[in-house]
Amino acid sequence: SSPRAESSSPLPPQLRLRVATTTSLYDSGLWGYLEPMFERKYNVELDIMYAGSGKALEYGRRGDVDIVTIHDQIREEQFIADGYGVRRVPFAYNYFLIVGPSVDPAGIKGLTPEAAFKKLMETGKASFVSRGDDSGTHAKEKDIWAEAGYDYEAVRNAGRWYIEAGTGMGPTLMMASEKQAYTLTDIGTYLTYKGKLALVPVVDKGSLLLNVYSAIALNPEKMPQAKIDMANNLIEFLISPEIQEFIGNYGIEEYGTQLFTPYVGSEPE
Amino acid sequence: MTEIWHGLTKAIGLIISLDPEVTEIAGRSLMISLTSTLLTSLICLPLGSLIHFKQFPGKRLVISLIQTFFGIPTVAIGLFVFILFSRAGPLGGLNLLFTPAVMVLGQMILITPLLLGLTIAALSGVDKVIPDTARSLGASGFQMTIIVLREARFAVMATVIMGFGRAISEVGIALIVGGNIRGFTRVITTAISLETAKGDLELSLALGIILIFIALIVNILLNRLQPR
Amino acid sequence: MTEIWHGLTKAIGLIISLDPEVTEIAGRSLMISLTSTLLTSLICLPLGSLIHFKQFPGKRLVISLIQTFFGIPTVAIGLFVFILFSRAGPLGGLNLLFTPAVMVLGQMILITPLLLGLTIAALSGVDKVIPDTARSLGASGFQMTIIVLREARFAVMATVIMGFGRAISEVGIALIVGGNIRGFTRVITTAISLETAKGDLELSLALGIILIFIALIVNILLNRLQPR
Amino acid sequence: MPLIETVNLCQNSDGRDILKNVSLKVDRGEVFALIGPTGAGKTTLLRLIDLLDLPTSGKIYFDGSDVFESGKRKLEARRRMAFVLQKPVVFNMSVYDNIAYGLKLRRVDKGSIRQKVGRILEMVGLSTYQNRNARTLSGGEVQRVAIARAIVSEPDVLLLDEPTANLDPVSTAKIEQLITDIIRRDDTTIIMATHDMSQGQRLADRVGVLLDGEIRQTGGFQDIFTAPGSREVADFVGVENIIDGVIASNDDKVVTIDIGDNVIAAISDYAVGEKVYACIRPEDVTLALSRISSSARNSFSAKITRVVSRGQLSRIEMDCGFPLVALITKRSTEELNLAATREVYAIFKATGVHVIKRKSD
Amino acid sequence: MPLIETVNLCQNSDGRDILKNVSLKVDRGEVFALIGPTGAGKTTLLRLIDLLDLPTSGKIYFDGSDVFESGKRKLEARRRMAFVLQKPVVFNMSVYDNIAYGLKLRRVDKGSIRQKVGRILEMVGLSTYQNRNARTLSGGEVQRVAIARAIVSEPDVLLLDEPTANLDPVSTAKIEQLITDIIRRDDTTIIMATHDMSQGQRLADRVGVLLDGEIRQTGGFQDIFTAPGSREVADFVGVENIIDGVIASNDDKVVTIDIGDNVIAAISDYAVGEKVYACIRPEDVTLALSRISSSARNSFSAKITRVVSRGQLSRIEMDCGFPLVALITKRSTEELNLAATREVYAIFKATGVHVIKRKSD
Ligand SMILES: Nc1ncnc2c1ncn2[C@@H]1O[C@H](COP(=O)(O)OP(=O)(O)OP(=O)(O)O)[C@@H](O)[C@H]1O
Ligand SMILES: Nc1ncnc2c1ncn2[C@@H]1O[C@H](COP(=O)(O)OP(=O)(O)OP(=O)(O)O)[C@@H](O)[C@H]1O
Ligand SMILES: [Mg+2]
Ligand SMILES: [Mg+2]
Repeated sequence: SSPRAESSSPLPPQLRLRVATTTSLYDSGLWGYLEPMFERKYNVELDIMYAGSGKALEYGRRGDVDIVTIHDQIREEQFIADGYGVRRVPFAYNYFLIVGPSVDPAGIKGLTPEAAFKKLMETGKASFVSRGDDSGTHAKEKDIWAEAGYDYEAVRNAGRWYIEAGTGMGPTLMMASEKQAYTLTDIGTYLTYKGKLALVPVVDKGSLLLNVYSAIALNPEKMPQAKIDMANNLIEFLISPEIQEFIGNYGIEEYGTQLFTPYVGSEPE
Repeated sequence: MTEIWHGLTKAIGLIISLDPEVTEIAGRSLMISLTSTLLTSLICLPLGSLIHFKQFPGKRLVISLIQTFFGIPTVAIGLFVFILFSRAGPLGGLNLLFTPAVMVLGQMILITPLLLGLTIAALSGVDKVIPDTARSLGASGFQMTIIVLREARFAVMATVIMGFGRAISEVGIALIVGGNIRGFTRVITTAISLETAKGDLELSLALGIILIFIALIVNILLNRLQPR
Repeated sequence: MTEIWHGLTKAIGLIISLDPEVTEIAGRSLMISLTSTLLTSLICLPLGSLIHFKQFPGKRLVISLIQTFFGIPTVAIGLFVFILFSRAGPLGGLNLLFTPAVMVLGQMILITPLLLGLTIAALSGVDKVIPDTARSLGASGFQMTIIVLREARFAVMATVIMGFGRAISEVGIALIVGGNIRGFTRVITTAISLETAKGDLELSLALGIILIFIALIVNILLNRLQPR
Repeated sequence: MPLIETVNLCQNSDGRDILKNVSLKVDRGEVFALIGPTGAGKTTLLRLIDLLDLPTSGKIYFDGSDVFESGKRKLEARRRMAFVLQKPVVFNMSVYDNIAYGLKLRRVDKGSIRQKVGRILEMVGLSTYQNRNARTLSGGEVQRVAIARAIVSEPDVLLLDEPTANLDPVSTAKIEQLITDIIRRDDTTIIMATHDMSQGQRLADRVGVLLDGEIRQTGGFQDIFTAPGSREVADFVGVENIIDGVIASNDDKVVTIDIGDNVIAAISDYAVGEKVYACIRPEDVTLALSRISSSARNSFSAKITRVVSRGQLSRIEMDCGFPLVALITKRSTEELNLAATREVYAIFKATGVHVIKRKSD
Repeated sequence: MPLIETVNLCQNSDGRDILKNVSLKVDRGEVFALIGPTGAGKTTLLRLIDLLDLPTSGKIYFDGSDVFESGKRKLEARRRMAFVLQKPVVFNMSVYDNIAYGLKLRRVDKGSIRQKVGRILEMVGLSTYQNRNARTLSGGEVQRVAIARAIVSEPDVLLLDEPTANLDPVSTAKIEQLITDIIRRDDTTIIMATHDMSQGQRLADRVGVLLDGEIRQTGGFQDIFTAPGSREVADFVGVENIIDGVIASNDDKVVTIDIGDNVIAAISDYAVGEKVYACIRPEDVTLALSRISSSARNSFSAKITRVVSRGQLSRIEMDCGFPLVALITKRSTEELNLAATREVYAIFKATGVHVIKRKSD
């Protein structure tokens, strides 16, 4: 199943570039394809660490990686403001989904996300599973609650219907399916898990659901060991037309729908 | 290294202030792991003794298999139990997935080979004359088992403590079958993994230190139980 | 339950076809865990014996502490080692983070209390007359240790197997300090956790079964080493 | 009906025959001593009788019923017995708890336990040690605990494997007294393995000689002692003078045995020409400095080759043309001033010679 | 210079004094027997001498130097000794490997090991067992392995704790022969603890009586046997007749002792009025059916109360106004037809009475 198992002997550290990426980019398999392309092009060894956005940024702050690719705009900007990153380069986006049981017990199908959340809160019957892990997805969920006019602490204590799972996207989806609850998910993870889930998309429109992935190279002024040149190479690579096109087509064959929209040239409004 | 000191002071702070959330999580960890250890001990100490004392064909193989299952990854057990209890699974009707009960079960599966294997090892050290003496004085098979376990009490107690340690420190099962639901199935290890995912290394370390603290107290209490 | 059967057949398929990626990952798991078990055994069997035989103030406490650290969660060790070797940490300059070497180290820390504690437990079962006899025949402290370990060989071997099982099945350390880098630090357990996260439960189970298979082979080989 | 009967018991281990067709009957209230050299199989036999091991073949009847019928029957039978193992071990608990163990197993009530254990502690002289951990006891003390632990439950059958091997003479006497008391009071059946033949003599009604896994002879101690049935038994029971010969004449059971250069007079049924051993116990040989006239038919001039002290007795080794050993009191040794190279007369009665048929080989 | 010297050794455990100021000197080549009842502290003392335990206080000199100086010195000293423990255990390996163990520790080359072990296996009669796992041996066989294992390394000092406790008379004789050979050949120093006084007598040059943690008397076996220094020693060495009395007259060391209704003649230095014990060994008492004239000064008319058989001897308990025990041959018992209630005369010489001063208490 691997395109590159034979070239596994480790290279000396100076030829390695370390990337911390958010889980959804990794789990969707996108990096699995990009990695060998980049390595071949630049004759470098890419080490890809996947983690939640919070941890990926922590890797960056500690100087353990050279570049991060994540999806949490507010924290990304903070990261740069703190001087850890050089600049934020968006390279792909897609939309979050609210998924739930096909019978739609709360009757939120077709609503805007903030209206859907309002209804969930008001009826207080249909369960909702939250990532609860400060991930990018969780941050997005909090945004929606705020947009809907609720204080997040009030939501957390609203009742047994609001379940804080505290795990990754996959397990959260599995739990929502088991409990026949709603949840907020990125489209990539939802598609990979779809076969195992008794959940359908109920809300998939609304600018609030926008999910932008960007790359940030580590600031060599703060982290002298950071390999800024090669990191810039990777950023250039990501936003190069061929790769942008590749990203746009990635997964269509397998899932029958687009996973990521290329950012360059088709920036979301 | 500052994180480690911060973690330490944070742990002490959380313990002293009896932080309600931490207290609740720690209490749950303790309850679940004590229950699983106790139940598994009740099964495995006698069963291990039986395997030790009985001669039967394939005994060596059975022991090898038990020892092999020392090395089963928690995720595999977690998945297995998950599949068993999931809606589509054979025991889905029990509605036990994402409850503490099923976490206990998962931990029991995890530590069963451990307790069996170590019970057998503990008994292997006891002089053969001890069981003979017990039997010659009229002990039934069960009574003989009791006295031999008593003679090997140090090693038996180490076995139980070891099982508890394994249970309370594992995270794979708790995460997969418990789901780390706040206020219901969140235990210390799943909380640690959550805080790590969030990048809050200090809080993670603090929770780890609290876990060790709990283990120490349980250990001391269990050692008190041990007859001199 | 179908997932379990599929997992099983997939595991068999992967083993028979010698899937190159799985073979590579399995080989790495084996190498790393065997190395850590071997190194830790070399340290802990003699050290555990020393603790067992020496009388010193606070001995009970030391043993209690060792047993307590049975219960340290892998994530905590992982974080500790991570902080130590991360660039900002005191040993960051060694550039060992996210390498197999540091995974070995983490596993060694994990199984040290286990090997120490179980060595002491194993020796506690040996008749006191055995070490006396050895010394009376002229054995030095070290030679006495050897013969007593030899007499307790079943339990000692169980200890080592147990340590190996713990090392190869843990995931927290491997994930945190190894980073699960494909082709470099990915081992079976981290691969399982990735596949689980990706939702491929069958492949996860298959990898779990392969892990058990490896553990079984190691177990059989180690048992061969044991003198009759 | 014998209380314990073994029929053709065989035990085979690693291809060696440890016991060969052992058939024994021990009656209720009887005291039976198993004697035999090291490695003869005494312990193996006692373990089988206590149902600790399974024989390779053969049967054991306890009180008339086959004990191997069921596990429950085995436990019942075993609970009516008590076995003091050759290598006694104590449990890692107090002396009191060690002795009380068997009673607790039988759910005797606390009060009776206290009373019984108290009495037995008194009897074995360990009252002051009752709260000590038994692991700290000396070898002899452990042995006394083991005996106390076995007899406190008042078993029907007591199995003793070298019960006084670790004990000094004074303690041995005490334990023997204890055993005698038990025999008298409770009519307990006892089977004991012992190296100490005089102990066998003092305590046992009947003796079985176990050699090389086989019961070679059973009978009263005196019978075996004075009339061993075979050369091997004679050797083992300490008949040191065993002389090859051939019956030369038989005059109404008074025979003469041709032993080469000499002739020994004895009492025997064997016909002229039969190949025999003449067995003379060393203590049946008396020594004199001059050829005195006595009723003893056999008198040989001898030269002392060695004098060895054995407690209050002396062992005198002589050469009378054939080697001969005598056992006499130390006092006589001193009075007669016996020492190596001295010339004496060795005298023994015809009735003191036991004649065994030699197997032709 | 003694090879081994202990100075004021004390051992205290759980608040009990197990050894009290034991000072002993054993010379090179000497054979020293420690005798004492069960729990006296024999094992404890041997363990200290072999440096297995640390004494609470006191010193041990080995070949002139203080062994507690350093760990290395202890190991060196211990390597020159070998100790056969009272509870012998074998390692879970073959008989051959068990015996070879000490040689391997000393890095003796393989060829020599094979040769030495082979010879010793022959000597203890276990050649055919060399490849058996030693755990399957019988009690006596284990004891022989333990002895073989100790002596194969040809130690300067051999410590033996009840070396023949598990052995039958024939094996005992063999082991004693082995020990005698070692003494002769290698000039080995031996310290042995034994219950078997006759063994002490046969093998030892000198005996120490250990009672209750104290060395009460040391000396030649005969001295201690016939002239015990205190009542306790007398008791222990089997002087069964110990009679309270007061010196009534002293005529040039021939004394008369007033024992109440009777008077005993004895030889002693004590002055008139001294409170003493008169000790008479049972075997020094002879019995007669009529008052015969003899040189023996003491002759009492007695009534037999009990006759107990002790191997080839009989123990006759009598009442002469005071209790008296005699040990005579079984033969004499039969000839004199002795039995309870019979009236006899008990006769013993004045020189057969050993007088010990009574402690005033
Ligand atoms: N598992 C075994 N395999 C082979 N031989 C064995 C085994 N167990 C015992 N034996 C042998 O059987 C013989 C009888 O052993 P047993 O212990 O019954 O002797 P014993 O008469 O009690 O001797 P002792 O007086 O020395 O105690 C011994 O020679 C012993 O070595
Ligand atoms: N740890 C201990 N605590 C208390 N008393 C002890 C301890 N160890 C030994 N003793 C006692 O010390 C005494 C001497 O023991 P030791 O083993 O030296 O006796 P021994 O002369 O060898 O007796 P035996 O002939 O029975 O072997 C015994 O009464 C024993 O109970
Ligand atoms: Mg035996
Ligand atoms: Mg002793």
